Amino acid sequence: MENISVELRHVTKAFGEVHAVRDLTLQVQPGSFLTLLGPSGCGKTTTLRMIGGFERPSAGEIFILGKTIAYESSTQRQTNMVFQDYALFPHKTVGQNIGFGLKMRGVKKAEIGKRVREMLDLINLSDVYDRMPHQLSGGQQQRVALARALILKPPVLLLDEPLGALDAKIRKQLQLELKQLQSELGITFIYVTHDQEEAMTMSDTIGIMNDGRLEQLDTPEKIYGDPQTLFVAKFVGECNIFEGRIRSEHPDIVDFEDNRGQIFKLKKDSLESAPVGKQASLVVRPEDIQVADAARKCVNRIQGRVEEKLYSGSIVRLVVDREGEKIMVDAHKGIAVSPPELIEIGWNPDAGSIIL
Amino acid sequence: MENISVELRHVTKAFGEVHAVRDLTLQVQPGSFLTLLGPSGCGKTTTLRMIGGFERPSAGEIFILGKTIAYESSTQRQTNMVFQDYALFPHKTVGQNIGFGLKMRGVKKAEIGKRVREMLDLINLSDVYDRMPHQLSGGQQQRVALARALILKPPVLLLDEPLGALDAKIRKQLQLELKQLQSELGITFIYVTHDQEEAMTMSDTIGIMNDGRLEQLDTPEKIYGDPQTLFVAKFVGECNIFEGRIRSEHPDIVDFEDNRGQIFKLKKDSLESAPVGKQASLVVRPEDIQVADAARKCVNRIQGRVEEKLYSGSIVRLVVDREGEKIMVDAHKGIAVSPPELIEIGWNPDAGSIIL
Amino acid sequence: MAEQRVLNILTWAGYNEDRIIKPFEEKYNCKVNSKNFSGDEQMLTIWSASKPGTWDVVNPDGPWVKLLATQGKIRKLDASKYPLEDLFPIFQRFPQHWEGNTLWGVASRWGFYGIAYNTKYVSKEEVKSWKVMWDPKYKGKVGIYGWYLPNMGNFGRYLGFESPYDIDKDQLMQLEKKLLELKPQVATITLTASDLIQALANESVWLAPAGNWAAVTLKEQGLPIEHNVPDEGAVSWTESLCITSDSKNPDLAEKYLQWMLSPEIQAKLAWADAFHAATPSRKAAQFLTREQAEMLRMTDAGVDIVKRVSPRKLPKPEEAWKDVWLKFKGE
Amino acid sequence: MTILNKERKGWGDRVLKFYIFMAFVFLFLPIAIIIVFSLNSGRYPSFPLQDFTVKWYKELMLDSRLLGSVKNSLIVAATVSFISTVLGFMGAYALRSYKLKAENFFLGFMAAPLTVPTLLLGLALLIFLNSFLSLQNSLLSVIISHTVFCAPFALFIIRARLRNVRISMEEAAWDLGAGRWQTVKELILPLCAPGLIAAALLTFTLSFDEFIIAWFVSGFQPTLPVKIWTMMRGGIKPTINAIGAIVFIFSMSILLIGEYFLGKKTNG
Amino acid sequence: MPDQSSFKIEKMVKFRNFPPIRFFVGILPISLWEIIFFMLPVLLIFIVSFLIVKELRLVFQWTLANYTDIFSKTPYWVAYVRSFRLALTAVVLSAVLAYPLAYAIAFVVPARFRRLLMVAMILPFWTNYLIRAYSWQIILANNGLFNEILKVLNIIETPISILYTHVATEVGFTHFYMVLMTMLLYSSMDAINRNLMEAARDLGAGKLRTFFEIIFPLSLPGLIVGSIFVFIMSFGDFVAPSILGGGKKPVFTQMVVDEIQGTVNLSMASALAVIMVVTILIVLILFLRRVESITAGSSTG
Ligand SMILES: Nc1ncnc2c1ncn2[C@@H]1O[C@H](COP(=O)(O)OP(=O)(O)OP(=O)(O)O)[C@@H](O)[C@H]1O
Ligand SMILES: Nc1ncnc2c1ncn2[C@@H]1O[C@H](COP(=O)(O)OP(=O)(O)OP(=O)(O)O)[C@@H](O)[C@H]1O
Ligand SMILES: [Mg+2]
Ligand SMILES: [Mg+2]
Repeated sequence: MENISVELRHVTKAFGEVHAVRDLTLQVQPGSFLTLLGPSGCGKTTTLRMIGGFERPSAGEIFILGKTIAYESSTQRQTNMVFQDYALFPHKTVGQNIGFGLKMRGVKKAEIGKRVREMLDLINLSDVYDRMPHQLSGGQQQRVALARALILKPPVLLLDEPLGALDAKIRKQLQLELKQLQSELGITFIYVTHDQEEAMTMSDTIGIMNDGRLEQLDTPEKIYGDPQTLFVAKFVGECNIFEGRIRSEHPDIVDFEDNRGQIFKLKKDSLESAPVGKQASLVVRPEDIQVADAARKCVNRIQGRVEEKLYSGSIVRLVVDREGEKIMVDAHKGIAVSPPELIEIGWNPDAGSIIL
Repeated sequence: MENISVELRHVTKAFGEVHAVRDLTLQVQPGSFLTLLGPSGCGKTTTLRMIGGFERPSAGEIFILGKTIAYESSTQRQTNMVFQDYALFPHKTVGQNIGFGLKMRGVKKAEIGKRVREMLDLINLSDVYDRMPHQLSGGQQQRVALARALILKPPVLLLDEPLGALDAKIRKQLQLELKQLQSELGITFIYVTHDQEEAMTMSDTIGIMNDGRLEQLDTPEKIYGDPQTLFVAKFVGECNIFEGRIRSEHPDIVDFEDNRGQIFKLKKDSLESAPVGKQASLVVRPEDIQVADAARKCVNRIQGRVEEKLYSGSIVRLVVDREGEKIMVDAHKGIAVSPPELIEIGWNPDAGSIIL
Repeated sequence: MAEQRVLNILTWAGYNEDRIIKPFEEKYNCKVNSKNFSGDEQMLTIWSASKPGTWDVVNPDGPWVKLLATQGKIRKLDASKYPLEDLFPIFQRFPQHWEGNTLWGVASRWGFYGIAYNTKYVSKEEVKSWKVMWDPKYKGKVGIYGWYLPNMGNFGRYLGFESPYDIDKDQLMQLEKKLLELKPQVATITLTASDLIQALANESVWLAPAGNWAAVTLKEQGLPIEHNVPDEGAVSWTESLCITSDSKNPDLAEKYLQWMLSPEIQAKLAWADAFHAATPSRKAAQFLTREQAEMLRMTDAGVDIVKRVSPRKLPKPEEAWKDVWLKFKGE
Repeated sequence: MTILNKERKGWGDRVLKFYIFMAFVFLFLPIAIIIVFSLNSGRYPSFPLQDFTVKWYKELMLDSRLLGSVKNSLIVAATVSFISTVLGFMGAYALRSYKLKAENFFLGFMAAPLTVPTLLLGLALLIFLNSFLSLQNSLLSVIISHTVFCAPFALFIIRARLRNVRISMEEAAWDLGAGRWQTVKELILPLCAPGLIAAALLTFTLSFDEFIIAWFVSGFQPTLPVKIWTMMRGGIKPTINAIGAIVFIFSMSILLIGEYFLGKKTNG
Repeated sequence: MPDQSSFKIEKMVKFRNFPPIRFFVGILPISLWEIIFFMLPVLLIFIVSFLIVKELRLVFQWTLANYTDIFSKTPYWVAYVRSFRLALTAVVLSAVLAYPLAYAIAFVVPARFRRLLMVAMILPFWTNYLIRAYSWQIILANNGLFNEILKVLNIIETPISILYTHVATEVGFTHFYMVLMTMLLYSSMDAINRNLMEAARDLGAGKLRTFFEIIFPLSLPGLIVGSIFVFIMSFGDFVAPSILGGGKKPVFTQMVVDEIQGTVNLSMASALAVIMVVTILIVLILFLRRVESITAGSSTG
């Protein structure tokens, strides 16, 4: 128990008829960075709120640093939260808002002033100390909300889309600051974001939620490269999905036969057992698929006709038609294919993953 | 005047000491999609609010469909707004919130019910018709706020980060829906977002704001490919900037000499005149820089040592050190270079742009 | 200051005014606590809700004295201790206070009812009879003080009942009929006597059955208000001072009674701030101006009025009277 | 601020401002009359006016009992207002944090003291306080009795205001380590200040003005209204007007002076 | 470890997380106060209402006589209905008069004057109720200020009778209850988020619609509490009906007052009071139930 920062055991939360969270079990290591990711309304905020002690689970238990949550006493709190709607105190200035937690801890006035100004510098808002929250822009308010929780450096910090209203520049900057603070101080972060890139680059662990359930809890690489469910595969990044069944099993490799009878070879990877004959899906990311020359060196190959070629930034997205089945492929923008060329595409066994 | 939907002339807005918007002049064509982009607190919301008639400019004039704004009467409104903080009516159900505008226009009850349900389907929230706003998640509330404005199909729609709280999936979907509605109905959209990709893919025109000023108003391609100011260049996407001066001017090409004395050739493009000898900056996007074999074919070339190689999705970011100067390069993840290799990178005259 | 003694008195308004109490307090080095009531019933309520021993002196109306005596709530007085000979003869052996040779209380203030009228609108001739109340001329100009006892007594006299509180069922029916006929004439039925005075003062009411003190108080201000006892007679009232049987300071109480009967104080009481009304002391008149004494009928001739009026008493059966009043009020 | 605040040039706003003016005329009219007649030599307030005089004020100053009753009233009203607002706030705040099943019943129970005629309540309290609690008739009795109907009053007022304070504010404070009391002090009290002020003012007013219950239970320390009530047996006397005038002018001056300095402070 | 049963907490609104200790700390003081100093004394009244008074003394003899008496005498019922009508009128009048006032103070008057106006408004009521009532008499009497002014302006020749009718009663009621109502309404309106008004305007609501759709519903809690107070207080008042209304058409409380003051029938008075309290409470609880469900949504923002 000692080295678990936050633990949820079979936690369920119902609001009347609506089940916001269902049977959620979860462990977070101290000092680690967990991101909850999922579609709007899937229960992320509710989960955070339960960990923060604002909602009592309808069933299940929650432990923080080995102890159940004390819903009553607020002085001994182990968590702090950045609220999705900021919840700034409308009658207090920015400075008072940020310094509130310190004041509650009895820190001296001068000290509070100093630390608040430091925080304001950190969030690039040095000159709003005396403004009221309603005199700030949306993004400025969000930063104040972030600063207000951050200044307390609690063992566990809960962040509900703390950077959602910010532009890319300041967002990047704050991501770095947050990450740095987190590892320096060994704070456990539980983070909610809609920005997949943010989730991927910042988190130690990502939990993908769907309709109140935790679909997969894993490292970012695993979530992306080895999704456990179709939902995860589709939700994180884009992917091509081939339906089919397991044909045979080898020590390291699995043979997968798609519905058209073509056989693809795949690394076994995370699959513990691959019951031969079982229905399964094969997931391949667009950027894992090689084209033209490179494709010819691949183990799994498909013929198809280039149907569309879409530029976006530094890459080019090809939509390849395999007799009715559309396959998305990402290539470098210098690639020399164009519709309606017939091409070969392919990928190696370590690129695809199988979902049972 | 007839074919200008929204026009701002030298509009300034000051809140006491704070100048939120400074001398903003802007014209929006009917049926076009204008996105305002800029750092947090730069005055986007204030601009929208002035167009919506919620704030009176401290100076300057605003015309909508050729008429000045009637701050008084709200019945003849030409605009509708999606508020950054949603401003949902807490005492009305979701259905009543969305149907509010129609009710104000005297639409029949049955008709309102029908159209509200259509909107709810559009925003993927069919089953919350009778809920109160506080029973929704953040993203759900945002969608309701969007639906509430959208249902009215006004000549001018003002959207203040209408998709900011949504995950990538539903966001993409709604982007498509919005774009489609906009072109179908010929609505003028004035849109605020922090998502650059969103801005790039959806807008006809992008206005980049900074500290209350409009830095550049242009098509997405121009904004990205031909920034007029350093601020724009840095704010939109990432870029490498070389400081130097114009060396000489040719019919189509300009010679730029950086501070180290190396000369780069560039297409003249939007530069009307390039006064020889003038201080200038050269901007090159990381993805426009070629590496290895491809680089050798380029007109402008630089030697450098690979310092870092960062994977992110389908691309790889190289940080190349040119004797102290860091240059970012994006390449396809299959590229076969790794630190601390010495490589050549390069770009062609049409890839860079000069900012005076 | 050693142990300051305390006297608690429960009285009508006037008895505790500074001018009267202050010198008493100084003279006997004591403290007088007082509470005013505005009806005997109220007094009883307060009294019975208070802890025994709270009150030393109470101030009921005449008819209540013997009732209180039978209930054992007040103590006998020693007649020799009081300057009864200073009083007008009629009050010296006042029947409501004496039971054989036992004295239960002393008269302290008195008055009588009649018609208070505004001379601008009502002539002296008209008010010779209660009949004027029913005169259509004065529709909506009659004021009534909302207490059943004096009013029903007065109108009883109008109907010719010599002793208006001892009437039979038939007579009560007659009274009821008369009362109901009066209702349309009425402008207001007031909660307190001061409201009636107010109504007379602002001319919302031109005539009203009222105590003489009401008219006196108004007349003093130069308002055109006069008072007359109709030929049919009217009702009178007396206030009495009694000492409670559980008094903790009976001797101080006795001093207070003596004090209140002293001519000078009687004059002050007669011309009290709260309102002006006659006191039974004949000697008090010398401390008043002639006009004052005459207005209050504190003269040998004036006091004769008492013979023409009936004392206000408790009726029997009370319930029936109240029912009649309820009908009149709620009509 | 917003444009809504800038639209004030509209005629609608002018009408409303005029309405405020008229409303205040209506509210202050009786006071004006009181002041006028306190300076009028006539014993009975009726038109036409008689000579100007300050004799009623002089008389008033000599009446120590009257001044004593003003003091009693101030003590009672201030205490009642304080206790009621505190009790009412505690109750309203508790109701907010826990959804009582029998909430309506509870609220009905709270409203009940207001429904009993004061005369009867006064009598019942008199008997009860004297015989069951053997509380001597005193100011304490008046304070207790007035609080009986003032506390629910405060509860309702504060509850109505508290409903408009978002719960997420409280959650945030709690999250930042504020204890129960600190949350109340830092957040709830400032945010529901208008409700608290209204409650304090109204309960003060109710208590300061109440005379029936006070008459029953006040014993030998009459409050001002009780004193006035007994003084009025013979009709109202201009000294009473003088008290009214003094109370009004005094409180109004305090308000204006206080406002002047507060305004200065916030502007500076 | 929390036991499973403590998780059946759905009945609690927000803060369902906190066991009710705090709740009791808040609710008990006021409840105890009311139980000890209100319930018990009133229980006395209730008991007394089943006794009778003979010779001015309570007799311990259980009876329903008082109640049968009341039910059989029409004057009581006439008075009851009259009280009800007057109280309802007072509610409507004070609401109608107070609403624009509260609205104007909350939305038209600059912020720095608001507090001043709110406090100034209450000051006239620190002078005694009775004095104020007599003041109204001076204004409303036949030879009073109001009639004199009308005469001078040549609007009327003979004075209009206002004093000693229930019109005057309503003037007296409205004077104070309007202020009460204004304070409650203001405290509700002040809390309305102004963004919502902008949003409503944006969606095409005119000032009037914005008012009815947004401001009015959100100010309902104040209006309701105000109405309850005004109703109860005007129902229970007997000073204005007596001094201004004239007492010719007595209201119910005047009947009760009479029973105590004029005729000292304590048990009858108690019975009358019991009837009054019970009916008001029933009306109130029914009313609250409806209203709470209507305004439930506006509670959290
Ligand atoms: N009422 C006000 N008083 C003072 N300053 C204000 C007020 N409202 C906005 N500002 C300031 O004006 C500037 C512009 O604000 P605005 O809300 O337009 O920014 P924005 O571009 O919408 O930012 P964001 O992306 O964070 O929402 C900000 O610096 C803000 O602090
Ligand atoms: N008080 C409530 N009553 C009823 N349903 C609720 C309540 N609060 C939340 N819900 C529902 O519970 C579900 C989960 O809500 P939650 O706020 O946890 O979502 P979320 O994952 O944070 O979504 P978002 O990304 O949009 O903020 C949603 O479907 C929401 O509608
Ligand atoms: Mg959420
Ligand atoms: Mg904004």
